[in-house]
Amino acid sequence: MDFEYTPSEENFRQEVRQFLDENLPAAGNRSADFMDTWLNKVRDKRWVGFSWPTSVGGGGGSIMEQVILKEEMSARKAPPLGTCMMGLAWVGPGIIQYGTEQQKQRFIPDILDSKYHWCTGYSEPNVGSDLAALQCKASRDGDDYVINGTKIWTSLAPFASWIFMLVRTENFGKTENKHDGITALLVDLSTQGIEIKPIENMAGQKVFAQIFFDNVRVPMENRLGDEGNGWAVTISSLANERSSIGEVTGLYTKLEKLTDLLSNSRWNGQAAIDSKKNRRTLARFEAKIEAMRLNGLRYLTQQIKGEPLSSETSVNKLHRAELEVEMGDFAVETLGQAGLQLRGQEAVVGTGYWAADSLNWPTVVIGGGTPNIQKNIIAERILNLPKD
Amino acid sequence: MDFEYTPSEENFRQEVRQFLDENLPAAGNRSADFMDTWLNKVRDKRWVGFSWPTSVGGGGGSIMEQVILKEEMSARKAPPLGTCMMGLAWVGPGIIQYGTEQQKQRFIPDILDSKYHWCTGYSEPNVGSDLAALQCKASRDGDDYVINGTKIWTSLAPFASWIFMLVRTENFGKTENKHDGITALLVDLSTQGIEIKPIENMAGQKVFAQIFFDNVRVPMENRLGDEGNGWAVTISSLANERSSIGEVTGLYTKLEKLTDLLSNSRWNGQAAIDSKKNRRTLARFEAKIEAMRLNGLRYLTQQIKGEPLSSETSVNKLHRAELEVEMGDFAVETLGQAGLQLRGQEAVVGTGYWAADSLNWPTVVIGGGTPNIQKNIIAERILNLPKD
Amino acid sequence: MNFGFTQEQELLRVQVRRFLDDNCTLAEVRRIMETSQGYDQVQWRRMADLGWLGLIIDTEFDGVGLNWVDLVVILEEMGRSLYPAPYLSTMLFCSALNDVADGPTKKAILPGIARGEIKGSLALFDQPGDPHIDNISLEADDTSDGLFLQGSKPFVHDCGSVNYYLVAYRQAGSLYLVLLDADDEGLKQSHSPTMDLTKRTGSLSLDNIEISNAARFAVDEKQLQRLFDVGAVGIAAEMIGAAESVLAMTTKYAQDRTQFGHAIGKYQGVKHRLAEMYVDIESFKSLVYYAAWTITESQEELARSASLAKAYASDAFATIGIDGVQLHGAIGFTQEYDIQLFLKRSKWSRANYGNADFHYEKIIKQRLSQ
Amino acid sequence: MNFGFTQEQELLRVQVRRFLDDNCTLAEVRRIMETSQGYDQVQWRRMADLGWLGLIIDTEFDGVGLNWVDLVVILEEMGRSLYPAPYLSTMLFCSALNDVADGPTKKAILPGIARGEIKGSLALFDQPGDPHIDNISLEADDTSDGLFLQGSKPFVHDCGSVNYYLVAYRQAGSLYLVLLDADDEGLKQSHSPTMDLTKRTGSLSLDNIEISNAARFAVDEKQLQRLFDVGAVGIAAEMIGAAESVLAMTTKYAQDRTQFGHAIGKYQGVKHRLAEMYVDIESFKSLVYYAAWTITESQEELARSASLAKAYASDAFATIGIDGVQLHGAIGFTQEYDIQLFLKRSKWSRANYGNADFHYEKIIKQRLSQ
Repeated sequence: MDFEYTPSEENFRQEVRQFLDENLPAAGNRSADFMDTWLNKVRDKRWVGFSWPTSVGGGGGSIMEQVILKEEMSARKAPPLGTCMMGLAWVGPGIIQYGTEQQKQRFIPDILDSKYHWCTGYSEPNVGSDLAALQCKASRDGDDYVINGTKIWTSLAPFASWIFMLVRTENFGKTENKHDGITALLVDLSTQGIEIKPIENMAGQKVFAQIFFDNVRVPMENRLGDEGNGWAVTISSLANERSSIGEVTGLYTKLEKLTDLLSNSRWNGQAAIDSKKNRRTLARFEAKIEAMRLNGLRYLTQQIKGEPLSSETSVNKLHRAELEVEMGDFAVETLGQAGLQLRGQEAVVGTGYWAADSLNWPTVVIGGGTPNIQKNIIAERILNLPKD
Repeated sequence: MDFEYTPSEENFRQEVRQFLDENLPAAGNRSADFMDTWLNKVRDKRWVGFSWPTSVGGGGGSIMEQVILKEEMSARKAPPLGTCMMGLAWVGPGIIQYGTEQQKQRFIPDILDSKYHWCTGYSEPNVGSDLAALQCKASRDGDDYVINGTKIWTSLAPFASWIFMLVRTENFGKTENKHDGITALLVDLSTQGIEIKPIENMAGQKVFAQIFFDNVRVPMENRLGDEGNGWAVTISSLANERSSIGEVTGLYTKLEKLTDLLSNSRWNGQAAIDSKKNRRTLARFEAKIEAMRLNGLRYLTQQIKGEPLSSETSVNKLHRAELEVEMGDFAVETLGQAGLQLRGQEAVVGTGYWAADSLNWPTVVIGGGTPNIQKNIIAERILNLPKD
Repeated sequence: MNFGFTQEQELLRVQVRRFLDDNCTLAEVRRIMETSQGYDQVQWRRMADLGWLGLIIDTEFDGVGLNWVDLVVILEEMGRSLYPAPYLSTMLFCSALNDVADGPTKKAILPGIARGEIKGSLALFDQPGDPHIDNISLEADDTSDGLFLQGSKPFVHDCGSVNYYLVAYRQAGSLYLVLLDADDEGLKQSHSPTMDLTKRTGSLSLDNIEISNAARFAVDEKQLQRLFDVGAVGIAAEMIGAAESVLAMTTKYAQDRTQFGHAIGKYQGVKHRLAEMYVDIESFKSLVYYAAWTITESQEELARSASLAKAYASDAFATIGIDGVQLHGAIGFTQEYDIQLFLKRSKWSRANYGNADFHYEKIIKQRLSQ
Repeated sequence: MNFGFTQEQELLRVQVRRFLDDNCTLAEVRRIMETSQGYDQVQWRRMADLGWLGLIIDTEFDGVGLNWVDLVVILEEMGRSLYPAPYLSTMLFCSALNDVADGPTKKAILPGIARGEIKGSLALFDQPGDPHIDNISLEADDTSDGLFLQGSKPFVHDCGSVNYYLVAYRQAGSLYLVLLDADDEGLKQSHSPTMDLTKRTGSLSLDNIEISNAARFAVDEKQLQRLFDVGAVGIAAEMIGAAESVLAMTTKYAQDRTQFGHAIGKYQGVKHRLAEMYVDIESFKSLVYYAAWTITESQEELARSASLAKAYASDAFATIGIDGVQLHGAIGFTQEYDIQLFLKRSKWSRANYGNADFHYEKIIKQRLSQ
């Protein structure tokens, strides 16, 4: 057991720190046009797509260097390394693994430059957690696929130009072998026949959308991987889980905010932070977040050693889901009537922030696979208990 | 809504109170031979079997009078109205409903006089919550049944003289229609071929037993109800649920003990009762117990009005299961190292009592149907959700 | 002993349900909550005709002369529909006037409430937080020209939608409630949206308002305590209906929605959670009913029973609200779908008239002082 | 960066596991826990031969010279088997001596521990309760004949099974640990059974015991704090193994036991609970490993990391112990069946070296003082 870094890793950390010292103003001091130069600079450092092979324009960073880069960036609350989030997280790695040379040349540079947004289309109405039950259909017509159907809960779709999506090209309406006959397509969202209908969430934000496909023609060359092999493409893409380092830093930041809130709130003549119940709740959050951090490092070590990883990421997903729900709700409860205010009511600590936070958890909790699904994964894959 | 009582009910309450004033010494002042005279006296009042028809020697009390009797008895921590607990609670009502005239004359007076103990044999190894899967077999041989098999978790069996038991007379080894072919027998435990093996529980008590039946002959006249109709006999017997009044009083008494314990314990220089977390825990217990009391009264009202009651008793069973587990564990946690002591270590508050209490909950929690089973009952029978 | 509702009360429930089903579907709730007043004036007049506004007003003042047990029936149903109206505020205002006001004031106000002409709300506390007597700090200025109020009361329910307020203040060490007309010069009503748009909240600002002797009523701590406790019971009654809606909607969803080839209600992960909701709702329902009964029939028990009810309901409904959304999956957290409106109500209900922390603390204090 | 065990450590684990599987099935645990000494002397000598007793003793004192990360491997496996022996006590005694004693004392004692001839235990606190410095109240009598101890130390681990004690006392405002030989006249060891018979606990009574200057060591608060923290990590390491046993036994039961025609592990009510156990064990395992690493490698982090580990483990294992029994149904709570032994251990582990309340309070204090 050893939490030290190699000299070359330490050098890399110094390089990152120095870069941040020189190029990243403190969180409150970032000007409106800061992001443009920032993105150019990190792109020049090849820190965008840092884990990708250098042959496609990535950084070729080792696992530990990726960890160090994330740690330093999140510690300074740096903006993301590129705005094309879905492209960098999911689509790019899929294209690198399964794409043709032509697809790589066409899409990867744009993703690295964050030229436009990507979104990913898995869910459909009436499908829910059972992704493989998808029914959005594509049939061959000459050199094109013709898509008919709909995708829903597509995150960032209202802002995206392209979608990575799964369609069914065989096995329609069957419940057996439903994983067969799924094909992955890359689709330009400006194609005729596509309608994007934003979905407003309960916090009033429009980040998700339902997308309707009416005889949408997609050239064959936009298929990713073999026809009928889309499930494998997806699994490998979903398996490309990011470590939870960024999330942990975010949760620690939220814990600080929450501690400040408790320290500045009074109830019934007593400071909220003096209540043993509240103190214990905060400390329990801390233990969970620290456990997430250390679980992440432990699993990372296994990954570096090349040991097989089963579904351990579900452990941190469950923690995060609980923390996202509980921390926001605890804050709102502590703020009392003031916690309910969406805006207005001056002189109230934290107004608006926590109200929105306490309504925004489903994006994380449900979006990442419901807690019930995560528990099934652990029980079935790790503990070898029977399937439902 | 009306929590008042009718004049005749108030009279009955006065009668009970006066009797208790005259005949029940305070809890610490009861002499060794007190129980003998006590049992005779309550027997004379016909308060043993108070709900049973007067024709069989019961008290013929109304539902409200039963409630009043229980309230007053438990408020004064009176000893039970008879020591033949299983006979009075389960076997007697079954015999009254399904027994022959001869069976009533033979068994009911002895039960009312608590002449000996009864036990009830439902569970078998490998059967668990799925009671109807029982395999203990009885075959006809002349005018006898011959029993072979075993019963387990039979409460009070080490002290009992008779057992009310279910045997299978048809449908062996089938999973369909398993409720058919079950027969109820009343068996003298001194019959040849019966072996009773007490089971020690983790708190060191031997209240349960496994009973082995090896060619045990039982005369036909000891069958309760028709052959093959034992499931109906059981259902009606189990449905004869007692109200939770006695339990609620017991839980309130435990809550008082717990409050005293917290008031007398110090931690880290602070009285345990000053911790907001501990205070909230105690108050939460109080809310649950009071909810049980009021749920009981609400369901009782429905019963009196003749409204159909579904499986509402499961609500209080779940509360009780949680409270039994949590209260004892909370006490032991509060007592720290001292809470672990089985005996010895003088000058330690509550030593031994809470240690045993915290190991005794399974009798209630598992004995009354596991919480998972209770939740299934509510979900399926009340909420009409699909069966597992 | 009868811990249930009378036939008349059951009839009242049917009447209320029909009214709300006919007039106030959740689509209608969404329409009303976005209006400038936050309630529907035509419906308000119909409620007067139906006798619901005068329900707990003595017949002497043109009311129906019933009590809080009857009122609970209406509040439960309104909670079930998230019905947006200054109904609970007005009933609490009415209850407070009845407790503290003199005959002439009652005569001047109560009949108007029953007729649907007067709506009112309480403005008791000065800081967001617990409904605690120390949280009334507004002091009257005692000048040679008379008594004046200068300050503000935040988090006033239905502020701007009612025409009278009972405002709590202190003077020379004593507590008072003063009845203020919304049209008083110097009284400014503002309202700011909370996450639950079906419940209006706003601030009263008081600019040199003269207190007339006829409109002010001395109150002692016990009376104030009773006002808070009644408020807690009122909100808790609405919480029963709202929580039962969550259970009903989510149960229906679990019966209908299939996944991996089965209705999701077949899985214990879902069905047990629904069973737990049932257990909790049944339980705080019993506590609320009993607390409502004590308001008039066993007043010395009110403090404990109100706190038990509001404490249990606050924790339970908050969890039920979150789990209701969660069990619906993605659709549950869209603006378009109704379940999230109940989640927002659960947080509003918890925060008003004391959350679980506040009431559990009150319960344990009482237990320890016995 | 390598948050995992080395190949040598994994080998050690295999060795310990084999030793325990061969020598200490749960049937054997039951035999040993009923003996008068509560451990097996033959096995103790074999552990000396295997180097486990000198594991964390410097090679200078005939030890193996490894550290707490290695020791965690042994403790985890002993926890998994509920192995009854004064092993953890002796390791904590050893760790304490190493921190506070002078060279000659170390030379006199540590080699004896490594050889299996000396066992020791700490006797720090005076009241059952938190491992808090204020809870050391025994005062030495300063007489013209020397310093004397009169009093008692309750809840001493393995009391009567070890031959040395480090006893905490105060004198003239300072804190000391004094090394006492179990054979000292005036020292009486008694033991009384706790619900976990695999863990001996007893009382030391001290009747006019003279303190020799050579055997007493001044300690500051920071050193004492470190002793408690190391103790918390040691117990938490045993808790990992014990909790994993519960998970393994209960998972096996859920796979094998059928009810209503299916293995009960098919039902989410069972399988989700087992998944939650897994999540909690994985998590406090990470916390414990890290805390063990800080003992020697990052001492300033120990206070926080030890508390995070013991707090999380205490709550989680307590629930795991109860649920393990509950998921087994009736058989789980018989003396005959082994799962209940782990429930008892869960309560013992929670109570010793600080429960979750104590450690969470320590964590929040530290966070707020930053």
